[in-house]
Amino acid sequence: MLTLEHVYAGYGEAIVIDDCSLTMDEGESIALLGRNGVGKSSLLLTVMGHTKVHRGSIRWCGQDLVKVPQHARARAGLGWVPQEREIFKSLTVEENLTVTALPGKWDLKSIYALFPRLQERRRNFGNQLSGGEQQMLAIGRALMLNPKLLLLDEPLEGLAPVIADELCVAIQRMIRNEGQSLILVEQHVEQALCLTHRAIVLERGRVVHNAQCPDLLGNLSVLEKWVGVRVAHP
Amino acid sequence: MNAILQTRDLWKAFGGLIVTKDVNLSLAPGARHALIGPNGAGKTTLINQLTGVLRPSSGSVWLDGADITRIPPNERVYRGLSRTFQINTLFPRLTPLEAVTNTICVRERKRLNILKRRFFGVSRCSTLIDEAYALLEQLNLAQDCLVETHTLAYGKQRLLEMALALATRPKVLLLDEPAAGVPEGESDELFEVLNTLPKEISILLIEHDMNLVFNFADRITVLVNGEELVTGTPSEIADDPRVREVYLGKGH
Amino acid sequence: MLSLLGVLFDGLAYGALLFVISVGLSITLGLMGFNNLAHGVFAMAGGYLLVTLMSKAGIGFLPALPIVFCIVAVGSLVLERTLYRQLYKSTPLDQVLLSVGIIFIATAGTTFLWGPGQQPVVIPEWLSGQYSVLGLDLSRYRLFLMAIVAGITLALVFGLERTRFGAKIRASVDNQRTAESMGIRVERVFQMTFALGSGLAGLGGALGVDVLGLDPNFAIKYLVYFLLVVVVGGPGSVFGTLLAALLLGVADIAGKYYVPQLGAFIIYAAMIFLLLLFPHGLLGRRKSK
Amino acid sequence: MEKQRHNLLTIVHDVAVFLMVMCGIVALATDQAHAAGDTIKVGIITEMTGTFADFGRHIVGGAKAYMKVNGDTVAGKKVELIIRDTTGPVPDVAKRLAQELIVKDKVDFIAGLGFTPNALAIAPLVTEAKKPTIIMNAATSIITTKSPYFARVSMTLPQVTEPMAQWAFKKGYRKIYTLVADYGPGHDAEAAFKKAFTKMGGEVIGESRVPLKSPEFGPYVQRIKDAKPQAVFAFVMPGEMAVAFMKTYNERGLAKSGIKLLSTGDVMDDAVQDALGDHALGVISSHQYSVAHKSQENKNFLAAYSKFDPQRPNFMAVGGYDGMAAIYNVIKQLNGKIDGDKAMAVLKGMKLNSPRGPIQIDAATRDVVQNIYIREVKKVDGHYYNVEFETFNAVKDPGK
Amino acid sequence: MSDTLARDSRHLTFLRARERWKPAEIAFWFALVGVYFVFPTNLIFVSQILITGLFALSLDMILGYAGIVTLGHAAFFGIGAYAAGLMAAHGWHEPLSGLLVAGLAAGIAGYLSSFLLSRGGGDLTRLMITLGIGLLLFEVANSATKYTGGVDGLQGVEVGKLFGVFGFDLYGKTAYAYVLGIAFLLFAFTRSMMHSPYGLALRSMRENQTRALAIGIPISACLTNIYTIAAVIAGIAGALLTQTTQFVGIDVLSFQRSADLLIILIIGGTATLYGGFVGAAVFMLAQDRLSNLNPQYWLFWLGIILIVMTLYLRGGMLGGLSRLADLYRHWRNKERP
Repeated sequence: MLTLEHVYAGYGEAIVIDDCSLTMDEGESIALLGRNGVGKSSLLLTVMGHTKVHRGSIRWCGQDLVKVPQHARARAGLGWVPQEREIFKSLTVEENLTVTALPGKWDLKSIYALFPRLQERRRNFGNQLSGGEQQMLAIGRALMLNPKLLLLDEPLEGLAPVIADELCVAIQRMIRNEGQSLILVEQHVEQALCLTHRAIVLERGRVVHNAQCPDLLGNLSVLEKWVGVRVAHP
Repeated sequence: MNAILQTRDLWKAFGGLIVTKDVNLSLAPGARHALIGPNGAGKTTLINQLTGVLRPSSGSVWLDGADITRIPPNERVYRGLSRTFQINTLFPRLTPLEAVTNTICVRERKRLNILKRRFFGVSRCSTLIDEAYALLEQLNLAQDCLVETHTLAYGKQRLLEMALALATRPKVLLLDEPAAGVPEGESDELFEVLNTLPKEISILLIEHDMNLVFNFADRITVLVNGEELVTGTPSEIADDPRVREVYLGKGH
Repeated sequence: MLSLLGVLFDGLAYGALLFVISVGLSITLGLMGFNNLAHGVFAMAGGYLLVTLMSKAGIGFLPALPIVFCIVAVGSLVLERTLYRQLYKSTPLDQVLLSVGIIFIATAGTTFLWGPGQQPVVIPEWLSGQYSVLGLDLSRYRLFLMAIVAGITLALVFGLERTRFGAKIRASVDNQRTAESMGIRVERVFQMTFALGSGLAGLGGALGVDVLGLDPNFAIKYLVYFLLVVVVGGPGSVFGTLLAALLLGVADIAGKYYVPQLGAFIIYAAMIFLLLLFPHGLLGRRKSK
Repeated sequence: MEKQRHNLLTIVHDVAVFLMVMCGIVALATDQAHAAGDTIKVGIITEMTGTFADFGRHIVGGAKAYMKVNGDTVAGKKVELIIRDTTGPVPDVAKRLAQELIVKDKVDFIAGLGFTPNALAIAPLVTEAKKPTIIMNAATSIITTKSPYFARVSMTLPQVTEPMAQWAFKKGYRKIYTLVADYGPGHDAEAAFKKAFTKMGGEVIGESRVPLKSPEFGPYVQRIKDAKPQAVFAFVMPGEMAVAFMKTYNERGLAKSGIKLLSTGDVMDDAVQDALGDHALGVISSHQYSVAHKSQENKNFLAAYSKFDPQRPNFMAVGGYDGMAAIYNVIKQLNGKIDGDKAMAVLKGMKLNSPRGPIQIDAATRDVVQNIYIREVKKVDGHYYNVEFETFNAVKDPGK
Repeated sequence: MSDTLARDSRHLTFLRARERWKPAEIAFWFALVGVYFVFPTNLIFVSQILITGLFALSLDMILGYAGIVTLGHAAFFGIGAYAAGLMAAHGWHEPLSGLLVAGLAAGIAGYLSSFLLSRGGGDLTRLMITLGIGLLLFEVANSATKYTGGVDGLQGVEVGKLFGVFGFDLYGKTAYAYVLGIAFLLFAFTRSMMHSPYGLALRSMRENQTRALAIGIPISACLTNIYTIAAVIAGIAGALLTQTTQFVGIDVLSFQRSADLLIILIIGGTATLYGGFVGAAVFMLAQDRLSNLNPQYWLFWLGIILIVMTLYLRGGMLGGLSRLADLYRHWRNKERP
């Protein structure tokens, strides 16, 4: 469904995605791991067209994605949940959900069923929400596009554990019950691994490890090398 | 205490949002100190309070034994506190030579007489220009010092970031992700330069690249949610379970 | 007491006029961030259209107003496509220069077509004169203006706050990048916004003819007033523009009534004072990335 | 390599600057004086663009109308107009234009001058160059005292204001409020009216000065209404200021509450009458010219003017017309040999049959002496006119 | 690169070359001297171009070098013009001291008003504040008819002989020499300042304020400083206009003058030192020529020029030309690999 081949991308002259290749199929869910600043978010931004692609190709459902204008990517089936959530602050919760909605199985009702809190606060403005609610809203907003692929950028970051758990359940439901394809960027490695099928580890803008999640969960020391604080050499 | 740079109970809140919580940072002279932490931990806000762009809600910042909390940013530079930026913050239409010479002239402004400062061409300050050139040479920028900055390769621009900070002759240097955005091939030059920085300069390094942090720093502070989680030597930090939790997620 | 009320009414009515001619600029400047000094050109186009429609086509004052709005809005799209769009990402200075160029061309063009003189406009009988309410004389046209302002404010607020298109505008302004990624064609939205702002300018120009007069220099003559209201109000905020217009209107009228010696100074002094107090405008929104 | 590149860049840059200078020089050179033949050149300095483009349009239209009626040749010489644009009351430009007309174009007469500062600024120049200069519009009293080579065919403000005050007193008005635009001419009108009116025993019970850039007359008119005078004397700039004032005056029902509006003819400008529409009906004004003036000369003028301009002319156009008449007269008398002092001698005491009626240039002050008419705005055949109903004969400028 | 000495001095040579007067610059000023002899009938026009150019140079200092957009710069021009005019009208006829006083008066006004600008707010807020100050000042001059003559202008300005020897004549010869001399002196002053360490600091400030602050440049003090100097020069330009015209019209304070000036500078090119002079020449010549051809509609052509300029010739005349030079350079490099 999505294929990246030797992509070099970045902001202006700065290169943050450095020769990155990966493939994913429909129905698959991938955890994108790696330390801060290795280019995980930038990879999602690249898929959404917000970086400058210097070289390489990105194909999406058989079409060359680099040439697709940014606004058409949502219609093409990409749903993005930005890291900073980027809720439209002068729109109400409900407007945030409906303003860009596309027809499909996800509608207001099913979103409210997934996140009952949003229904309670549907008249509130984006900037009046707590962090967790904003996160739910950002996910809900992306789901309302009925995307073939959902890109989640650190959805659990900075949330209280209770809320994070609630979100995890929701994400799990999407994957297990709805068969939603998604890429999950996450700092909380273990949780991410429990949720998704496959994991990819990024280091300095390139893929350095690629494995099925259960395998990795059984062998965390591999992860320690790429994700942990300790460094391989003394 | 003979710390060169110190914060005392530094606290900063934007409205209800607390971004810096009782931070007590202390750099010994000649220190190689790294500041790490997940995204949104408040590292940039902390830097901005150190350089004076933001004023803390409470607490104080001390440089070389003097309270500089209420001193404007440019005066802090004059007193020896200098920084680099995570995203290149340069003078695109100045040549590196002009940019560094400018920095040195600003530093020496009180020693230049008014004629030299105001009415004679820059080229009259030949000793200062020589110093600028020497510095550029030291940072491998001499070859490119006469073209406009915006035409330089990205890695070279990162080096110029460093050159501008060094040209102020800092006592304390704040390096904000010096390797950010530098592609693999160009980063060696940068690390080399970092390792040759003179020992008299104390350095506070903010960096995500753990290779760099653990190779470079003798002390590390981990910042989480605006709070100092732990400070220690690299090996202490690597073994600290709380740090592992922050970086690897819970359940470890 | 009566004179105080009278002054207050006059001030509010004057504010209403300022609002009508400026609100379109508030939208293009505040929402789209384009320094369109040629706002007055669209207002002037509105005025001349009204005069022409009424005298040549024999259309009445009231039915002419919506026609003016539509024609100016559509006409502005042509300019948006050919000229404005190319400078969306440019420096303010370039935008200023472009719009000044447009002003010059419009001024010369209007002189060529209509001559340099004042254009007569005859407002219908039922709008001229005054109502006397409890000893207070209220101008009918001013009342009409105030009603229109209330209408425009409500329509704008409703349009911006309650419709999907309004939500798209707000989303695009809040965060262009995310809006784009959620499938909003920001470019198209801005085009419509531009047309809306220009259409409102045209409408304001048409409504203002009776009070402000109309000649080829209209665009440059009242430029200062448009900018004054919009900048003080905080670009992009309909309520801010309304508040600023009413505040400046009342200050100006009250000043001229009670201290006529200072007549010309008050509005400028009030502007400088307000801008020093509120550098981003009364209800200004800071642009997010 | 680097150095070479840099050098090249500077050389190209230098060449560019140099070319620019050359272009400038060529541009300067292109307008060196045209070969002078058997022509008399009249340089008209007036406003052709900007807010006051109307001034130039009328003045030039009037001048051309005179040439249309009387032919462009006089005493065997062809008369040529050279029109220069001051863009508005910008004295430094006016002075430069006058200097260029004198030294480069070598004109025989200077004419036009819509604004007082423009006229004042060129006074020393025309004195030094001894160029007869016909003021076709500017209306401040002192202008003619600033150069012995100035002669005026337009009017002065006190000249038209005083008859208004006299008429008002005669009609029984005793309490009058004055409202003027807050600029030099406004202040002059205010002073002239007040002086004449109080001398006779009337009383000015209130004065207002309105800023030039004020679209809103509400508070000023309200003050008048509150002061309850018998009449209000108003002097504002013609154009949108007059329109705005009239509208507010009517809207607030001052006419209905019996407050009569008196004004000078500048405010009741013929050219904007139709823009004023019904608002101006019944306004009394004093002035030297009305389009509705009944005379053969005026008919000729109107017929000729309509060839250049579909819109109505006004007193400025008549100024242009009479100014050309004066110039033609001088050329005739001097038989085509123009000399500054002789020309001035001819101008002094010259009598002309103008579209406005008989006028004369005062031999002592070189200022115009003319009939001032009291008029009322009436609707005739669907158009609005200042209809004259009383005449003050041969009024001199009382300011001197 | 074996010769260390040659390599080491290369950077110094580079900086010196930047500061040296280029042949074209010298030609520029000599050409202006030449105008005196070649076009004796155009001297007033050229001196007015020079005055406007000088005025534009002062705007360039704050717009081009310090990055402040202003629409009220005529305020300082006007203050200078009136200061010189009032002195001359009240018995002090010596021209040079008139210039000094005018510069001083404008400088004080500039210094005081600079504090209104250092407040927060964006370009637009600054634009409106400067505009407001300009308009207020205009109204003051208009109302104070007793002192300024209001819209009729200040009369009785009599300027004495320059150095007690050269009177101001009809052909404007003395005026031209006087204006050219003063313009050159002030230009040389500005030029040397812009090439000094101070000028370098200003340039860096415009390029990037954040970094300028981070290398220790006291930004607000610098802004106040340059704003004051620019006001002084604008004031002197105003005084020159007064002295050569021997009259002060209220238009010296008008919004029109500020707005035209901005257009002139942008046409010429900002931050180039010569942009103001080139822009003034182009603008005023175009105005003069076009309005002679077709007085009513010359604005139309000016409008076309402005639009074409913003779309295809950013950076003004000089900017466009240097881009042409870039193209040429590019082409040359391709020709000879």
